[in-house]
Amino acid sequence: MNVLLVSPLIIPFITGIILILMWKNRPAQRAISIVGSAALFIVSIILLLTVWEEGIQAVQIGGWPAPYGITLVADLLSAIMIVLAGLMAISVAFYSLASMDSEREAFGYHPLFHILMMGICGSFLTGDLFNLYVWFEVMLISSFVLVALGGERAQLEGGIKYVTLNLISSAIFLAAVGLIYGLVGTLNMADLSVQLRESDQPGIVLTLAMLFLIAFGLKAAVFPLYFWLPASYHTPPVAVSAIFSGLLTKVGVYTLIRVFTLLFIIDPAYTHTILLVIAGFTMLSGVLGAAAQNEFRRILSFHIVSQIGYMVMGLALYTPLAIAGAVFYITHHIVVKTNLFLVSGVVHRLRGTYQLKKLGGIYQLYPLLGVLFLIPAFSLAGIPPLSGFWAKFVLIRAGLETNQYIIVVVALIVSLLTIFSMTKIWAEVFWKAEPEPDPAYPREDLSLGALAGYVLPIAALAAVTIVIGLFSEPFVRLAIDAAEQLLDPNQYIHAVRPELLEGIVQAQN
Amino acid sequence: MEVILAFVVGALYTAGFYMILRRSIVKLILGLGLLGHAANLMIFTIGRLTRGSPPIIGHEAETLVGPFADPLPQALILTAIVIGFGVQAFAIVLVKRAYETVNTEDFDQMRSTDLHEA
Amino acid sequence: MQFSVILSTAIRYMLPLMLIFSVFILLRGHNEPGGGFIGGLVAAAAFALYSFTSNLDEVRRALRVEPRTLIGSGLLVAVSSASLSLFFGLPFMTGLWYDEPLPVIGKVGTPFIFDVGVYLVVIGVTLLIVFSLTEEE
Amino acid sequence: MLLAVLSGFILAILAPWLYKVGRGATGWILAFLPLGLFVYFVGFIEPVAHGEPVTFTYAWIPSLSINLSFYVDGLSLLFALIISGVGTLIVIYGGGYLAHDKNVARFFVYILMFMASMLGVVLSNNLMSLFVFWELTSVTSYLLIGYYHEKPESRFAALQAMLVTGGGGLAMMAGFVMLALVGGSWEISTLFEQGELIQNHAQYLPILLLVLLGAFTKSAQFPFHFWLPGAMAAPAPVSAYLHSATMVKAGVYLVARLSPILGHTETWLYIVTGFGTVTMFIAAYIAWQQTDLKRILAYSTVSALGILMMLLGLGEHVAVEAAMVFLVVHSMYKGSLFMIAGAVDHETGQRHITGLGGLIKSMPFSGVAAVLAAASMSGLPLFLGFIGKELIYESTLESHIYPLALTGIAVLTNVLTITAAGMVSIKPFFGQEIKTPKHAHEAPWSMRVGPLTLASLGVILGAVPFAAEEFGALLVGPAASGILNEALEVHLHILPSAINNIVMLSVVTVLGGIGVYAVRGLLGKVVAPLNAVSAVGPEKWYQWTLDGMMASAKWQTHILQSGYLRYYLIITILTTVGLAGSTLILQGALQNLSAITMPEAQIHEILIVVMILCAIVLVLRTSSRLTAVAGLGVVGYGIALLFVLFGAPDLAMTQFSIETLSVILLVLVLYRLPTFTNFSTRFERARDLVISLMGGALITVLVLIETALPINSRLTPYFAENSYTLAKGHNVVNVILVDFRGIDTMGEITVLGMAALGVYGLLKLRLAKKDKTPEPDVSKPEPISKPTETYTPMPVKE
Repeated sequence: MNVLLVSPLIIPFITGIILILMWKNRPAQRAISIVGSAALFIVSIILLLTVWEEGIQAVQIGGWPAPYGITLVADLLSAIMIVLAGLMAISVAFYSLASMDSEREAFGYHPLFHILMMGICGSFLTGDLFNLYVWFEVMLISSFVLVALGGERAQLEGGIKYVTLNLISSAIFLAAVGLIYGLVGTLNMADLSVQLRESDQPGIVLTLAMLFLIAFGLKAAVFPLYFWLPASYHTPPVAVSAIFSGLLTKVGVYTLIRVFTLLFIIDPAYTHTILLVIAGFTMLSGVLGAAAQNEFRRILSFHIVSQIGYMVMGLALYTPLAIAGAVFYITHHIVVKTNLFLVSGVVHRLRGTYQLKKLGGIYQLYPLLGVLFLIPAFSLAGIPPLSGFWAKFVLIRAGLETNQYIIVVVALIVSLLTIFSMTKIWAEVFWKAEPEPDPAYPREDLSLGALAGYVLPIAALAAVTIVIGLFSEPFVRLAIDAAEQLLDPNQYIHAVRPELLEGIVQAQN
Repeated sequence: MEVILAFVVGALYTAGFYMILRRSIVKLILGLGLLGHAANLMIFTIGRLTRGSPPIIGHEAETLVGPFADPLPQALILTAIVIGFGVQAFAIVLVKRAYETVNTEDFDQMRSTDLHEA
Repeated sequence: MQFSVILSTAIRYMLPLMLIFSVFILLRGHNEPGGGFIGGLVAAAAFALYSFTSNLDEVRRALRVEPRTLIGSGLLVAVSSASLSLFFGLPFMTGLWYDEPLPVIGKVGTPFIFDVGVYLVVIGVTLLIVFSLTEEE
Repeated sequence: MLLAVLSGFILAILAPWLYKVGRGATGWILAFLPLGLFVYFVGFIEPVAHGEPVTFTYAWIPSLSINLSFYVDGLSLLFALIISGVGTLIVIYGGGYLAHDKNVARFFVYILMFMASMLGVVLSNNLMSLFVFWELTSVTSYLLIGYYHEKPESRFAALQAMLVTGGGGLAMMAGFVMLALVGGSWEISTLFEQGELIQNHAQYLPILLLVLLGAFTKSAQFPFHFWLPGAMAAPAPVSAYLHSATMVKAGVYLVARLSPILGHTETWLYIVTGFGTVTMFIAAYIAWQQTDLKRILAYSTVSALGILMMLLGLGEHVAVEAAMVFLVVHSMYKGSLFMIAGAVDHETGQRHITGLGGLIKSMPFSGVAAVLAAASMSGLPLFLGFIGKELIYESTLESHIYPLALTGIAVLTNVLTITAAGMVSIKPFFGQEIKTPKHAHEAPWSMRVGPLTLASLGVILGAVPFAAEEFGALLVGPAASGILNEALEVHLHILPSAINNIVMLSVVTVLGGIGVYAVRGLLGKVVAPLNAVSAVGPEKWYQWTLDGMMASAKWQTHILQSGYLRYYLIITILTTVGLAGSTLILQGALQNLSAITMPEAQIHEILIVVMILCAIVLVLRTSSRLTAVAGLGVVGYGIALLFVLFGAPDLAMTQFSIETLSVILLVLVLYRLPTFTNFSTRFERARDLVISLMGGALITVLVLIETALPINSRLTPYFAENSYTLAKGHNVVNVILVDFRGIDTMGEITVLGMAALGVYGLLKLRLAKKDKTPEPDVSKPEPISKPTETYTPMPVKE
C-alpha cells in the first residue's frame, strides 16, 4: 500500500523530471511520455481495484501519524478520479504525439503535461487541506503554462483571464485554509471533519464553508464564477483543451464533493440548498451560453459549465443515489468531453478552422469520423443507452425521490437544450454541404488512415463511452459504493486514524 | 496587536481588489502582489502573534518550551510565499507578452476570446 | 564603465565566497534559520550578479550546466531522497538517518538530502528566469 | 427474445459491409431479418391468444432496477407483427427506392436500428428499457429525416422532430420515474396490479400529464402535430415506415399499454379523448387542402392517430376493439399509399397532385394498389377499413361523454378522409394524363411488392369471412385484452347483420366524401380565409420558443461573458462577499465581535504598520509604475519586519529575498511598459473602491472574530515535542518543511520549476507564422505608450 498509494504521484513526477532532463531529445521524450502515462493508467486501475476490494486506503507521508503529518487517502471517489486521470493521460498523450507541434514540444509540453497530471492526482489523493492547496498550485501553474505556451494572441488574452481568476480562487482558498486553522487548529481533513462537526462556532464554520464554496466553485466553473472557462478553453492547442475540459474542472467538482461530504456537513439544509440553487443556474446559464456560440470548441466549452451544474446538483441533493449520480456523471463526462475536443481537433486539422460557418460536409467525406463524433455527442446530450443517459437518469430519479421538482424541471429543459446544441454542431459541421473554401483556412484532405494518431484515441474513448452505457452495472455499482462511503465520513476518518473518531464516538454514546 | 493587523490585512485586501479591478494589466500584477501579501499576513495573524521567541529548540534542549511562535503557520506561509513567487513571476511575463502582442495595456482591448460573434 | 569593471572583477572573486556561504546556509538550516531555499537564493544571486556584469556566455560556462538541468536534477534529488524509504517498506518520505554525525554537516539523513534538492531547484529556477529575461533585452 | 430485439442493431452495424457485397440486391438480402422476425412472432400468436403472456427478463443494471425485460401479450405482439411485417416490405422497397443513392448503406443502418428500437419499445416490460428504445426511435428518426442532409429543409425538419419528440420524451421520463416510485416497481406488468393505488395517489395527475406529453408528441397529437408533415423531408420508405405505420404509433401503443395503470378515470377520459378528437378533426381538415401527395398523407396520418387516441381514451370494450382493428387497417393502407406516393415521385419526378393524372396506363400495378388501399381508407364495404369504421361509430355512439358530438365529429373526419383518399388515388392515376418532369413508367418490382401486399391484405381481411374471424380472434381480441387487462373475445364480421344507425352513418359518410371530393376546388376557395388562423398555429409557437430561447441565450451570454475581466472580478468578489457575508450575519457569528479586546502595541510596531499603510496608498495613487513597484516592495519589507518581530526569522529571510527578487523582476519587465493610463471614470473608481472595501471588510471581520477566540492548535504541541527527538532538527519550521510536511515542499519546488519553464517558454517560443488560425478580428487599438513618466492629467477613456 505504501508504494501503490503514492505511485500516482511519483510516476508522473519522475516522468516529468526525466522529460526535463532529456529536454532536447524529442523522440525519447515522446516515448517516455507514453510509457509514463501508460504506467499511471495501469497503477490507477490497480489502486481502484484494491480500494474497491479492501476499503479506504490511507498512508501517512513520512510516517508521521495523522493529524500531524500529511495523509494520502484513497477512497472510492479518489480512486475513480485517479483512474479517469490515468485514462485521460494515456489518451491525450497519444493524441499529442500526432497533434502537437514540434515547437511546443521543444519548449516543455511533455514535462508540463506530466506535472499537470501529478498535480491532479495529488489533489485527488491528499487528505490534508493545505497540501490540497499545494497540489492545486502544481496543477494550476502547469495549466497556466500550457494555456499560454505558444504565445498566440488568443492564448495570451484568454490566459490572462484564466490566470487571474484562478489566482483569486487560490487566494480565497488560502485565506480559508488559514481561517480554518485559526478556528480549530488542524489541517488534516479527517481530523477537521471531527473538529468542525463539534465546533461551538457553527456560524463561522458555515461562513468558511461559503469561502470554500467560492474557491472550489470557481475552479469547478459554476455560476456565476465560470467566466474564465469559456474565455480560455478554446485558445490553446486542442490536446491541451481536451485534457483541461475533461479533467481540470472536475478537480474543482471533486473538491466540492469532498468538502461538502466530509467537512461541512453541520447544516446541509443551508449549505446544500445554496449548492442546489447554484447547480440550477449553472446548468441553465451554461447551456444558454452554448446555444449562443457558433464555434466548435466554444460550444463545447460552455457545455462543460452546464454539465458541472448536473454534478453539483447530485452533490446538493445529498442522498446516496444523488451522489452516486454525481460520481457517475463525472466519470461519463470526463471521457465524453475530452473525446469531443479531440474530434474537434481532427476537424480543425482537416479544415483549418473551428467556425461552424466555414465548416461542412465532413460526414459525406468522413462517415467514420461522423460516427465517432455522434457517440460522445449523443452521450453528452443524454441519449440512451449511452453513458450520459444513465448519469442524467440517476440524477433525475434522485431529484424526484427528494421532491426537488424545480431542479428536475431545469435539468430536463437543459437536457433538451443540450440536444439542441449538439445537433447544431452535427448539422453544421457534418451534415451541411461544404461551403466555398476560404483561402484563409487551408484545408487538407487526408484519409483517416493518415490521421490514425488522432483517430485511435478517439475511437478508444468512444468505445469506453459505449461500454459505460451498455454495460453500466459495474460502473453504477461503483458509483453507488463510492457515494455510500462519502455519506459516511466516519469510514474515511477511521481509515486515516481510528483514534481521531474518539470524540465523535463519545458524543454518540 | 492582532486587532491592528486585522485592519492592515483588510487594507491590503481592499487595495489588492481595487488594483485588480483596474483596466491596466500592469495594475493587475501589482494587485495580485498585494493580495499575496495580504493572504500571508492574514495567516500569520490568524495563527496568533508571539513577540520574539522563534520556534527553534535550544541546543541543550530537546523540546520547545516556554512561549514560542507557532511554527506551523510559519511553515505554511513560507510555502505560500514561494509558490506565490513562482506564480507571480509567470504572471508578470505573461502580461509582458500580452502587452507586446496586443500592443496595449488596456484590458478592454483584450476581449476577442469571449465575444461569440467572432 | 570604470565602475562596472571594478564590479565585475569583484564579483568574479566574490562568486566562490558567496557559493560557500550559500552552502553554509543550506547546511545549518535544519537547526538554525536558513535552509535549502534561502541557500539556493544566495547562490543564485551570486550568479545573477555575475550575469549582470559579464556576458551571459561566460556565466553559463562558469555554471557548467543548464539551469533547466539544475531544476531537473534538484527535483530528482528531492524525489529520490523521499522515495528511499519505500525500499525499506516505510511510508513515502520517512526520514532515514545515518546515526554518526559527520563533521561540519552534523547528522545526515534523507530530509537533509531533500533540502539539497530544494537548493538545486531554487538555483535553477532563479537563473532560468534571470537568463531568459536578460537574453530578452 | 433478447437476440430478436438486438439482432436489428447487430445487422445494422454489419450493413455497410453487406452492402459492399450485395450492392443492388442488399435490400432483398437484409429483408430476411425482419421476415425471420415476423415468422418468429407469428409463432407466438397461438400461445398468446390461448394462454398467458410470455415474459423474458435479462439483468441489465440491477443496481437501478433496470432490466431488459420483455413482455409478449396480444398488444405487444400485434405491434411486433406490424413492425416486422411492414419492416420486411420497407427494406425491400427502400433498396429499390434508393438504388442509385450513394448513401444507401447508411439508410439500411438507420432503418434496421430503427426497427430494432421499435420492437424494443413495444416488447419492453421495464419502464426504463422501454424509454431507452423510445429515445432510440427518436434518434434514428432524426437521422432518417435528415437523410438528405445537404438540404437545409431536411436538417430543419430533423431538428424539429427531434426537439418536439425529444422534449416530450424527457417529460415522459420524469413521468416514468414518478410512476415507478409511486407504484413501487419498474416492471409494467407488475404495475398493472397497482392501478388503483396510483390513480388515488396525489401524484397521479402529474404522472399522467407527463406520460401523455411523451405519447402525444410522439404520436403527433395537436398541438404537437406539426413536426410530422415536416418530417416528409425524409425519403419515402422512411415516411411509409416511421411516419405512418410504426413510430408515430408508439404513442398510441404507450397509451394502450398504460391503460390498465393510468386509464379509466375521468381525467384520462377527458384528456385523451379530448386531444384525440381535436387532432383527428383538425388534421383531416388540413389534409384535404394540401396538394403535395406526401403532405396529404401526413395530415391524414395525424388524423388517424387522433382517432386512435380518441378510442383509447374512451376505453370501453368496443372502443378498444375498434382501436386495434383501425390500427391494423391504417398501417396497411397508409403504408401502402406512402410507398405508392414514393414510387410516383420517384418515377415521375412530381408529387403535387395538380401535376399528376392518368398514371394508371404507365403504372398499372401501383395504380391498382393505390385504389385498393384508398378504398380501405375510405371504409368501403368488403375492405378491412369498413369493419374499422363501423366499430368506430359504434364506440362513439356508446361514449359516456357527448356521444352525439363525438359521432358527428367522427363522421366529418371520415368524410374528409374519403376526400383525401380520392385525392391520392383517383386524381393521380385516372383522368387526363398530365406530362411529368420524368417520363413515367412502372416502378421496379422491389417497389411494387410492398404496396401490393399491404393493399391486398386489406381486401383479404375485409372480404373473406374466415380471415376476418381469425384476425379478430387471434390478433384483435388478445390485443384488446392486453389493453383492458382482462380477457375479451372478439368476433369480426365483414358485413353488419342488420341495417342500423351505424350502417346509415356509413352511407352518409361515403356519400359526403364523394360530394366533398367533387366540389373540393370550390370548397377550398370558400374556406381559404379561415386558413389565416393556421398562421399562428403551433408551428409558430415552436418557432417563437426557439427564437426566444436563442435571443435570451445571446442576451445572457452577452451580459455575463462580456469579455471585461474586471466585471468577472467584480462578480466574483461580490459573490464571495454576498455568500460569506450573509452567512456570517444570518448564522449569528457576528456576536463574537464583542469579545475583542483593545489592541496593545509597541511604538516600533505601530511605525511599521504606518509604513505599510503609506506604501499601500502610494501604490494605489501613483501614476508611475516604478514608484508603484517600489511601494509594493516596501509593503513586502514591512511585512518581513513584522515577521522578524513576531518570532519568524525564516519567514523574514524568505520574505526579504523573495521581495527583492520580485522587485527586480518587475523592474526588468515593466520598465519598457508605459506609464499607467487612467482609463476609469470617477464613478467607476468609486464603485470599485466600494466593492474592494466590502471584500477587505469581510476579511477583517473574519480575522477579528477568530483572533478574539482562544486558539487551540492540535498540531503544534506535537511538533514542539518531536522536532528534535524524532526528526533530529532544532529549527522547527525547517523540520516541518522538510520532514513533517515535506511533501508540501516537494509540491512547492515543483511549482517553482514549472513557473521557470513557463517563463522560459513564454519568452523564447515564438511560433512561426504558419499557424492556421488567423488573428482574431478585433480592430487594433492605437498604442498608448508614452515615453515619459511625468504625471499629466490622463485621458479618460471609456
